[in-house]
Amino acid sequence: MSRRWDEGRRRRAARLARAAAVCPDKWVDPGSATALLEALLEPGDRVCLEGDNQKQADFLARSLARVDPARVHDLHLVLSVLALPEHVELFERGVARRVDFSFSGPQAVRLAQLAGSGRIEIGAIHTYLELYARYFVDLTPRVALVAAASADREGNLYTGPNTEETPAIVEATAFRDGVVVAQVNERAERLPRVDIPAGWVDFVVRAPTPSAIEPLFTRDPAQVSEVQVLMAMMVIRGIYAEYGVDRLNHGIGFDTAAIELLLPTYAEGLGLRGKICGHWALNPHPTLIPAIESGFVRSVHAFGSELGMEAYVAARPDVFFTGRDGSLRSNRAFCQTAGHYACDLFIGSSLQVDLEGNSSTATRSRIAGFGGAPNMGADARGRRHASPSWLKAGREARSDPGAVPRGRKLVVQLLETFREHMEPAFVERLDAWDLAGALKMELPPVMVYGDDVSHIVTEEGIANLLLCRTSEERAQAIRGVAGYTPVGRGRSRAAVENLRDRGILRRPEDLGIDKRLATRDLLAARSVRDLVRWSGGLYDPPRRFRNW
Amino acid sequence: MTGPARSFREATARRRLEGVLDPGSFREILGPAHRLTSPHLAALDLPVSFDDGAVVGSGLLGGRPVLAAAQEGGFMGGGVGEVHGAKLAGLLGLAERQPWAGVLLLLDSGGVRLQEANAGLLAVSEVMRAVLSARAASVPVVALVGGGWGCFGGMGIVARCCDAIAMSEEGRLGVTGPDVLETTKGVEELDASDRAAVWRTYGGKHRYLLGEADRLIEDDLSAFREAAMELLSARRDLGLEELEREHRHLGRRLEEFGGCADARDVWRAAGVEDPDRLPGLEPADFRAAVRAARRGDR
Amino acid sequence: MERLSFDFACRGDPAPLLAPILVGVVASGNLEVLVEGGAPPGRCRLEVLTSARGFGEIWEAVLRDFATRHSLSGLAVSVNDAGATPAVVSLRLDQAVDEYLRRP
Amino acid sequence: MTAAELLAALFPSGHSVREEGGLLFGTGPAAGGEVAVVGTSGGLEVGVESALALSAFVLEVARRHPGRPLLSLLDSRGQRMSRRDEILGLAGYLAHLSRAVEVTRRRGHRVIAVVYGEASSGSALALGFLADEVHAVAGARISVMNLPAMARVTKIPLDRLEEASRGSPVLAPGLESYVRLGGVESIWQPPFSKALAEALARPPGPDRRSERGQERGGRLLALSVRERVREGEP
Repeated sequence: MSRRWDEGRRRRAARLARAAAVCPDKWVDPGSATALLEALLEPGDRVCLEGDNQKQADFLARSLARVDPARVHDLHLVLSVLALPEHVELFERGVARRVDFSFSGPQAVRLAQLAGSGRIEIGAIHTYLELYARYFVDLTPRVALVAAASADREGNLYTGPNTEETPAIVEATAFRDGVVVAQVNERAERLPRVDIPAGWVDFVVRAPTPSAIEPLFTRDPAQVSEVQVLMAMMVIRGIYAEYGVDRLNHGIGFDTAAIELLLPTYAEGLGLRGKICGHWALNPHPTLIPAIESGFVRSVHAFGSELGMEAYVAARPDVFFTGRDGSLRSNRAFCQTAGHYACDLFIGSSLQVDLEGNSSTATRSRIAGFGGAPNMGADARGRRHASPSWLKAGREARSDPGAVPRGRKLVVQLLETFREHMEPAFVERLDAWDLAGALKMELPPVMVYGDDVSHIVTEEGIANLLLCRTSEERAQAIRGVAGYTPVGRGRSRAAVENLRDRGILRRPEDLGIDKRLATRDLLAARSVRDLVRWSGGLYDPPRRFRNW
Repeated sequence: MTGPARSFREATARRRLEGVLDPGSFREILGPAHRLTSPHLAALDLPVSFDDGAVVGSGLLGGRPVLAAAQEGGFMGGGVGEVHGAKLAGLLGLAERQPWAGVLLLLDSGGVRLQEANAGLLAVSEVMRAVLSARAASVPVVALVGGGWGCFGGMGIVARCCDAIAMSEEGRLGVTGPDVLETTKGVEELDASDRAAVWRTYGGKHRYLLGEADRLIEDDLSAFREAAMELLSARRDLGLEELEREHRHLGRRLEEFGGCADARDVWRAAGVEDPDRLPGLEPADFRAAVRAARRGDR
Repeated sequence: MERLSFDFACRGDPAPLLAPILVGVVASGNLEVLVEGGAPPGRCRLEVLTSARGFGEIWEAVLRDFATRHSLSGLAVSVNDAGATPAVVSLRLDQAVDEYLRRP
Repeated sequence: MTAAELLAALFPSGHSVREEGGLLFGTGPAAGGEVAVVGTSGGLEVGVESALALSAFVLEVARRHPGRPLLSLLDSRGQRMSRRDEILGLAGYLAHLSRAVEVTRRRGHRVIAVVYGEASSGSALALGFLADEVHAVAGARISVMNLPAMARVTKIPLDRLEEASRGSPVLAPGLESYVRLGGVESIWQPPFSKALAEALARPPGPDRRSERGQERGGRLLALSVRERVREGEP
């Protein structure tokens, strides 16, 4: 009995044969897209529908949502961001049954409802890197539906600045006998550059409308508050300067935007240019423009792009990774890797933090997922190269002076003690436990685990958790920056004063910060218009961010 | 580079007055310690403000004695309620009583404060009559429009009742604001979230080009101060001949631009080359670019 | 709306009687603070009108810390609040007292 | 009440007022001579063209008929709401109309307004409320916005607004509210010709609406605040 070793190829050939009846050519008529998918797909297939943080294969998602559920059903969807209404519709119509994903964004509430009613099976919620990793192990797609900017006659793909995760998906699918279908915005005679070679792509369809991209990383400086300015001053003085942080990633939010906008002013005044914030794993945040223009930033590798930043990025090739055509080349998988292994610091915000320093963005009624923050917001245990910042953090964390030296990543949680409507950000117990209980999840969805967190920064000060030696000390340090929340008011004044004496807790005045200087006047740009000015007119913000 | 040193738009009403008038010269009238808060907001269990969102007083501008009022856009969107409006009208009344060099109105308002609807509408009407009355008494009244709320509803009409208007490009002026327009007429009429379209329709640049705003300046307190000084000297006669001239001007505007569906069409029809670049220009470049096309001094 | 009143004992010389100062704006998540002289020496009176009900304990803690930070003897502080967080409240209170006392 | 009915009641012996596309122009006889009539009908929403036409008529009265009283008759749901009107600068056209009425008054013309239908917002401010005296006929409606719309915009629950508006002339839409607030001098009773003659006979004076609001208990702060500011009270 000899075993057949090419089942995958045979199945692929069978799919392509069925598809040929509908679409004889590699270029598919948009009107036949649904028929093509019905021909290609088999019940129970694992399908990757490209839904990145920004770029969405929205036309293919719509086409898939229209298939006949009698023919195509019980699909296993794998995608990183479940953001479109069509994604949810697939489950409501029975086209898909199971999902493995990473982040759900705008569909978080509907997703929780569907999961609660049993209409959707959630395999697992991943971080981005985990999910891409599983594409190459046990979640390899049979069919991948991806999005690109343009394609030529042969089917070479040009992704434009939003390459994002297309290479990871196509690599996993094409080299394991899967079928790759791409939607493109236009057909071109010559591509500016080839991001995916034609040989890895089976079908191309020109979408009637360009694929949807949201400007998710644009923060209007006009909305940065004085409290955020104060916290940014503390981060720059108490962490970036202190550790000499030169390689880093910023989460998205007004808190971190404030830091970016304080580099050319406050950090410059402290003489920190050239010493901090040189290398970034970061999307092209418009709020980074002033820091780039004033010479802080030496390099930026990006997960994806940002609407309006195209011309600016193209004009700054010494800073950004660009193709021969001049436009940005982003790559989410590589950038996540860079953020994990090659950055000394991650700083981000969160909705809730408990007394162990665990943080979560989950609430009872939403399944928001993780995205990439945990990849960045975790100590890289596999890291072996040293840097001053990494070594210093490692020294602080080591209680036994005789132990083998090793470094630590700085993982900073930056948040105000109260959110809007007086919701306390510090809690005894994360809402994530309730969500896990209600949906019978195996783990409460924790964004960043407390033992990975090195510092917590609030308007009250900085808690350095690396220096805490017991869980009791840690809890008091966290209470010490938790302000007037119930958690904060539960602190022991004596214990907190002791922590302050030891430099574990540092108030703004301990850092030499005059709170009265914490005004918006310190921001290098106070409006989107200012950002445009800094960019010399190269930044072209989306209309909704303009007031001119 | 950094942003403007002292943004008018970002400043509170009090800071705007301090920044526009000679340093240290502002003397508030009926200040916050009087606690003249709105009983109507209190009746609705809403927050009140000690000055009801209107700061009024006297000061010096380039050494000349002036009266000045500033609306606080942050409080109830600068909405005009009973007390708020009475303060503005009272200040304009004071203008007629002594030889003031003029009155500055730093307007930042969505119009009538809906929570005091009827009293607000009457208050706006009283402010309007008080502006015209002060002007009839030969006291120039100058409107400065550059706050975050712009100048809408009845206050848009009030602004245009003044002798002159200085606007920043961020400033907006109109009667029916973008949100009301979208809500009542649908998103096809105007998408209020399309800020480029909103500013084309109401913004300082368009108003300057049509000749409705007399100055188009940077969002900077000093720029507003300088404009206010110049405009105080540019009093317009409130007489029949002047109105007949204005009438011809407004009539020509309808003939010339009545068929335009978008401000860009107006700019093109006015003879601006490449109108699409206007929104991106800095105020000085913009003024130069539209020098010939601007529909002159009204 | 909820009205809260506090009267704290304060150390130090009474503050000078100067013209009142108003800082801040009653906008969502923000507040205005009116500082006046003329309260009895050794006392500081604070009046709060807030749109967020049920946070009296937090207000008391925030204001008590504020009174400890500054010498407020003889001052009356009045607040109109539209749901500001303690961070913003503290910042605004500090600005107001600073402005009252540091005037030319 | 329609414009024709009102005009017939105002001028029992006839008049020459034309009603064209929601605008009223013409003259009618009154005790002391001809009265110029200008106004709107059918709830006309006043846009740039109407505002300019109304202004033209008012300026003409001022130029050609010195001293002739101006009677403005108002039935208008407010300003016309459109992007085109805003692009063309409706605020300027309404302000122009306001200035025209004001200048006419200052040149010695008596200005009387009568609200006989609706009155709201921009058009009320520019045409009606600038008169020496504003009167109304029974059944006229003056408002800024109806309560359901106000509830949507202010995000105050409708039942709370309805409750608050009971007994509150500040909030409750309607003619009675404006009488109590002093915005409407009186509600005319027939015969209107007599009411008009009496109004025309009274001497002109300054804006007394806040005094009226105080006397009638509708606005208890406007007058005193205005006076205290006018006195320059620190």
